[in-house]
Amino acid sequence: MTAPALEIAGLNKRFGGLPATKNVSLTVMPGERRLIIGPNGAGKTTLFNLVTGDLSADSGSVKLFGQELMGMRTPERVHRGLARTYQILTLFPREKLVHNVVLALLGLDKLRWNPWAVLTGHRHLYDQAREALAQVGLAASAERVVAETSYGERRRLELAMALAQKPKVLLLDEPLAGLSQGERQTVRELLGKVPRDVTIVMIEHDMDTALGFAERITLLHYGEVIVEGTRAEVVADRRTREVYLGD
Amino acid sequence: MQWQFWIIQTLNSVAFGGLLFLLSSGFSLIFGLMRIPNLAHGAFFMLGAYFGYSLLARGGNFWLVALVAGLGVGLLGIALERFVLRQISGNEQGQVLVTLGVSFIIADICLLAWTGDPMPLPAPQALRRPLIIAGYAFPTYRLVVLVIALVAAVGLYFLMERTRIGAMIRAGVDDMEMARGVGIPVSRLFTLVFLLGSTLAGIGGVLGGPILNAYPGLDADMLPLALIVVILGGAGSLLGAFVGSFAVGFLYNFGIALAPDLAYFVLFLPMVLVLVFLPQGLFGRVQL
Amino acid sequence: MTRWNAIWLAIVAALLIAVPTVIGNEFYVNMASQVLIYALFALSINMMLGYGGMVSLGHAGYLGLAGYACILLTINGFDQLSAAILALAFSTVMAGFFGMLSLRAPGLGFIMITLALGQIVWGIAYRANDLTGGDNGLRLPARPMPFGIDLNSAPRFYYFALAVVAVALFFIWRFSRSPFGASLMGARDQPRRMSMLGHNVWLIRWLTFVLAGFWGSVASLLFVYYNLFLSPHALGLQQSAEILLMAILGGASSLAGPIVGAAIITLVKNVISSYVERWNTLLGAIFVIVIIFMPYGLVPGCRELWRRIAQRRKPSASKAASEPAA
Amino acid sequence: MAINRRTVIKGALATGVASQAFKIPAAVAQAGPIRIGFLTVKTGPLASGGLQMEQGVTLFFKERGNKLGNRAVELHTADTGGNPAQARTKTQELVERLNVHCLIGPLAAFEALAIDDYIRSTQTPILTVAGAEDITQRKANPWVVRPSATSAQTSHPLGDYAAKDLKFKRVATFGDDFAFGHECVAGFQRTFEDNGGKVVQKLFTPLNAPDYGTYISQLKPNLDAVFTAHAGSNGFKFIKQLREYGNKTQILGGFTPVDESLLQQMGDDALGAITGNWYSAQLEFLGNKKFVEGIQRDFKVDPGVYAAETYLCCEVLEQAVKDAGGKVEDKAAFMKALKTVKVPNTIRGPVSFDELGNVVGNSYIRKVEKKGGKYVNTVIKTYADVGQFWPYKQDEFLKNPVYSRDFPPSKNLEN
Repeated sequence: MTAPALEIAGLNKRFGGLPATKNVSLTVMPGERRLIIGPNGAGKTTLFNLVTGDLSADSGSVKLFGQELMGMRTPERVHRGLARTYQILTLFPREKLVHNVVLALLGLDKLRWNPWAVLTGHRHLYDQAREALAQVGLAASAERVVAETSYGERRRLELAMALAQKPKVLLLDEPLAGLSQGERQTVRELLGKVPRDVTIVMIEHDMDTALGFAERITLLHYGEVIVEGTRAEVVADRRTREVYLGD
Repeated sequence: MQWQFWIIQTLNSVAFGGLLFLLSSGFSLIFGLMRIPNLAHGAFFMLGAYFGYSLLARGGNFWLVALVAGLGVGLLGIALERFVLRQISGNEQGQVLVTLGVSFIIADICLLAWTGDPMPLPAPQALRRPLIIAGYAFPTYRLVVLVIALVAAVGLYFLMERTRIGAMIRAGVDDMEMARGVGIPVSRLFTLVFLLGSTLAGIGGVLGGPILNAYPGLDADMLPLALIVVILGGAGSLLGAFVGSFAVGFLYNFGIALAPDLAYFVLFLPMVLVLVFLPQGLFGRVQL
Repeated sequence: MTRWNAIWLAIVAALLIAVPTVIGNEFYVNMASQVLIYALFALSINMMLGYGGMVSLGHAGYLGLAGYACILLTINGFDQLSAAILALAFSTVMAGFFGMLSLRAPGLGFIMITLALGQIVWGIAYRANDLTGGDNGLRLPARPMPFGIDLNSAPRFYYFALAVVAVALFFIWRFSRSPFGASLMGARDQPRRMSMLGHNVWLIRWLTFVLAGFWGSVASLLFVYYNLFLSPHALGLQQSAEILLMAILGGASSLAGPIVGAAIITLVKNVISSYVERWNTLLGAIFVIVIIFMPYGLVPGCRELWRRIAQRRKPSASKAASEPAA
Repeated sequence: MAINRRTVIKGALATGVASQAFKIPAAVAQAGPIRIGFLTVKTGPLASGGLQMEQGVTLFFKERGNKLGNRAVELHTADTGGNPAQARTKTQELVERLNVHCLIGPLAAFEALAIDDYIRSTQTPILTVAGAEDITQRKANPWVVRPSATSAQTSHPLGDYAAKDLKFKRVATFGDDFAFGHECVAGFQRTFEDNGGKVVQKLFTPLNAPDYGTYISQLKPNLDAVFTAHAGSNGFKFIKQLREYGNKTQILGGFTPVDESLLQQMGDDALGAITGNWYSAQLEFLGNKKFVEGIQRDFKVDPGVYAAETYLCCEVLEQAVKDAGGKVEDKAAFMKALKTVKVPNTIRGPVSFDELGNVVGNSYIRKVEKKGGKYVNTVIKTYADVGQFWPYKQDEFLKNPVYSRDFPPSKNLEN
């Protein structure tokens, strides 16, 4: 019996008096595709922030392959195999696409502490970065500056940066937001190609894609897990219809 | 230590705090809304004092002079905002450079216009006789400055909390993009806030004049105080500027009275401590 | 490095080496030495400012830490080399401590803590007059004699300063193109993302703070060797602000910017001021005008201007060139 | 403000380059003018004193038709900004680029100390106005003469006067927290306590203290007087705030606080203040009357002590140039002439110098009075031939450490 990829137990976080997550527990097995749904303000992004350490939880536990993450700083969690994308694009707009990915690769490379070497001299980083860009169909744009690219390209860059790190657990925060139908299709295919040794947890509003992609679904409402189960179970559940699908 | 000591030093503290509020509330407003660290604020204060000196020497009524000199400085503030700062909004380093540059210019021109000699601003005749409190004399004028500062604080409170303009300013401090989104005329608001902030500095300079005089270097003496107040209290919050001013007043007076050897550190050390433990200041509305 | 860059570098190096022979007059050679010293101050603060986005108003504090340490050690019998090494070590360790305090708060908070720490160093220098001579300052008995070379003549000191600054510049240039430099710039632009990519943003900033402190301390030693005198006036807020302004004026995002800024401010203060009585106004006006027309400083501004001129001259060629690269 | 400030002779820029003064044979150079470097402060917070210094020099050379003896004078004015590093650079410029024969200035002690070693190594005679004691005492610089006074020189007679003539017993002292303030207070304390007085309270205020209210409210009751050693705008601020707090204590002071240049602005607040100074605009010497008239005529102000200082320097310089037969190029001989000069009729009366280069001359006790609608410093007592060690013996005096916050030790403080 292997340890779950991600095991969240009794996670609480309050902003002032308002609870953002209430006693959230969920378990994601290795290789699983998990979808987290819920209306705006349900605490989905907060949950991600708690898992990555962007926010510190009031109480509870987050384990990555059995290892407790609470008390660890974000970069340490990343070094243990966690990666994420942001709903609001968080890129380096003045840099080239390839440099964005190189920064992602550097994050896991001892080389990042070297104040003497010439970065551009390390070809292997750039090769890997181009590979990651090619994976998301941006091979031709590697030398362009982020600020000059389209929104869809930036969304894919977000993904490339996360994938380049070869994470064990990948958190995707609305990877389809703001994309055109065509672009959605591209990303959908791309996600389909992610190997099974990467566990994916995804927040998404686009139900068509999301439901097609996910194996299990967790429904959050007012910071609480309301329903959890397989695609069919959750869709069929009365409470899901009430809080989410019904509106 | 006698009890009179505590009374007199408390009065010193609150009076000085009042003056600091007049100095720093404008800085706090501007920084809170526009995120501009206006390092020319000390120079505005000094310019107010010099304007006041010249107008008083021509026989102006003290309170009228304070208003006129303040507005004079306020107009200069508008010019700075409209013609310079607007060009470089969002460029923090540029703002630091420009506002320091402007303060260099103001200081140098004051030297040219008013010589390097200290210039006294006479307090209104009626307020020159000290008040006797518990057998100790205390300058009446300083208490009047305190009262004015309190009135100004109440006035600003009403402006901020009870008027449409205030509501717009608060919205801008909290979230500029949102404010723009709901149709607040941000550009005019900026000009207005800059006018208000600079005018307050100018009035503060005139009111501080009878205590501090106008002299070259007044700007450099006052600017760090304004910064400390804003840091202690937290930027963008009227309450913060208010509490910060009096906190600094007390720290300064009791600090140097009780530990004269620490006079050089009495303000900076607490400031470091506050920032290290409460990075947003005591009442911060805005991420510094 | 491209061939053009190498040629430019050779020309600039030749010019710098030729300065004492070309200028001749001792005063101007000394002036050039001062420009070098301030350039190093500006370069060191720019490691934080330009690459890290950290605005410090306390950089002159290192003048106090390293400068006083060096003089006191020398007066108390240490030889010049040990005094210099110990002073640098002491000052760098203090930079480590100051960095820990300053990095507690972001943005304006950071500025204010550095300002306060600088003022505290100033206050100690002022108040601890048994140690520092207070307002009267301290004298360094003599300039050092590295490898037995007497540095008392203006040209020799100039070459000494030039050598030190060249080494520092080389280090800082490598730093700016290194993986660490890239991480630092990443942390400047997107700190949250950087830590989500596995970078320890705090540590990156802190190390930069310490490195900047180290080079600032080296500049401080040069300052003390040059002036043979140190008093609290040299480490006040005014001086810290000046160092910061040099970097911003020249352009914090470029390597050459701080050097240009240092040259302009030093020359206006010390040379132009002999001919222009209102040199303070002139300096202020330069700040304002430069920023209005070149919001990111002189060097990036001139580069942009040059690019535009070149573009206008041969519109077709540059258009073609800018399409794929840009 | 209509002053002809540009005393720098711009043509000198072309002439001075690349030749160094000490390499030029005296006989050749003598044909040219005497080049004088004048270090003052024209910008920044200390500019008040510096601009007055310029008034004194400007007036002097205007009166003399730009000549010393029969040689023409080329005056080069440099603005130090009140900053030691800049003072050093400007001194270098004057010496290295403009090849001046001697220097006048600078204003502040810390500036003088910053150029001290440079003066020694280039052997440039300098007439200083800065007060720093040790420049002519324990670390005497052989190239310095000081025609005005050390920081404590005029405090000594005042302490003596306060104890013996005024019969004061309890005095508090107040001063700027820097060397000048420390030394000025210490000199007063020493003679005052040696003659039976007691300094019961000593307060030093940081130079950039915005407000003295706290300090003033701490003053002890039942004081006979409060002695102030604040300079420039700080002295002004202190006296105004003292009266603002309704404190009517007798004011004593060093030679900076109730300066003639500020007296009219101070008004009644300063009335009755008794200070020790080597100068007063009220002095009846013929030369002084001319000087006061000249300053009032040319600059529409009363001459302050800083204007008097530089004018005095010029008077001493003029006599020394005459004594040396105009040969300012022979540095050793010129320096000897400067140190041995005796000038019987300066604006402060007769002056001569001790072997360390410091002045010996009259020291005056002055009181602020109102005469014909104008505030003046009336001389109420003259101490003749006061040197820097007066009333102590040189060797005994120099055995002690230099005056500071802690020396002489304060035995009579009440806490």
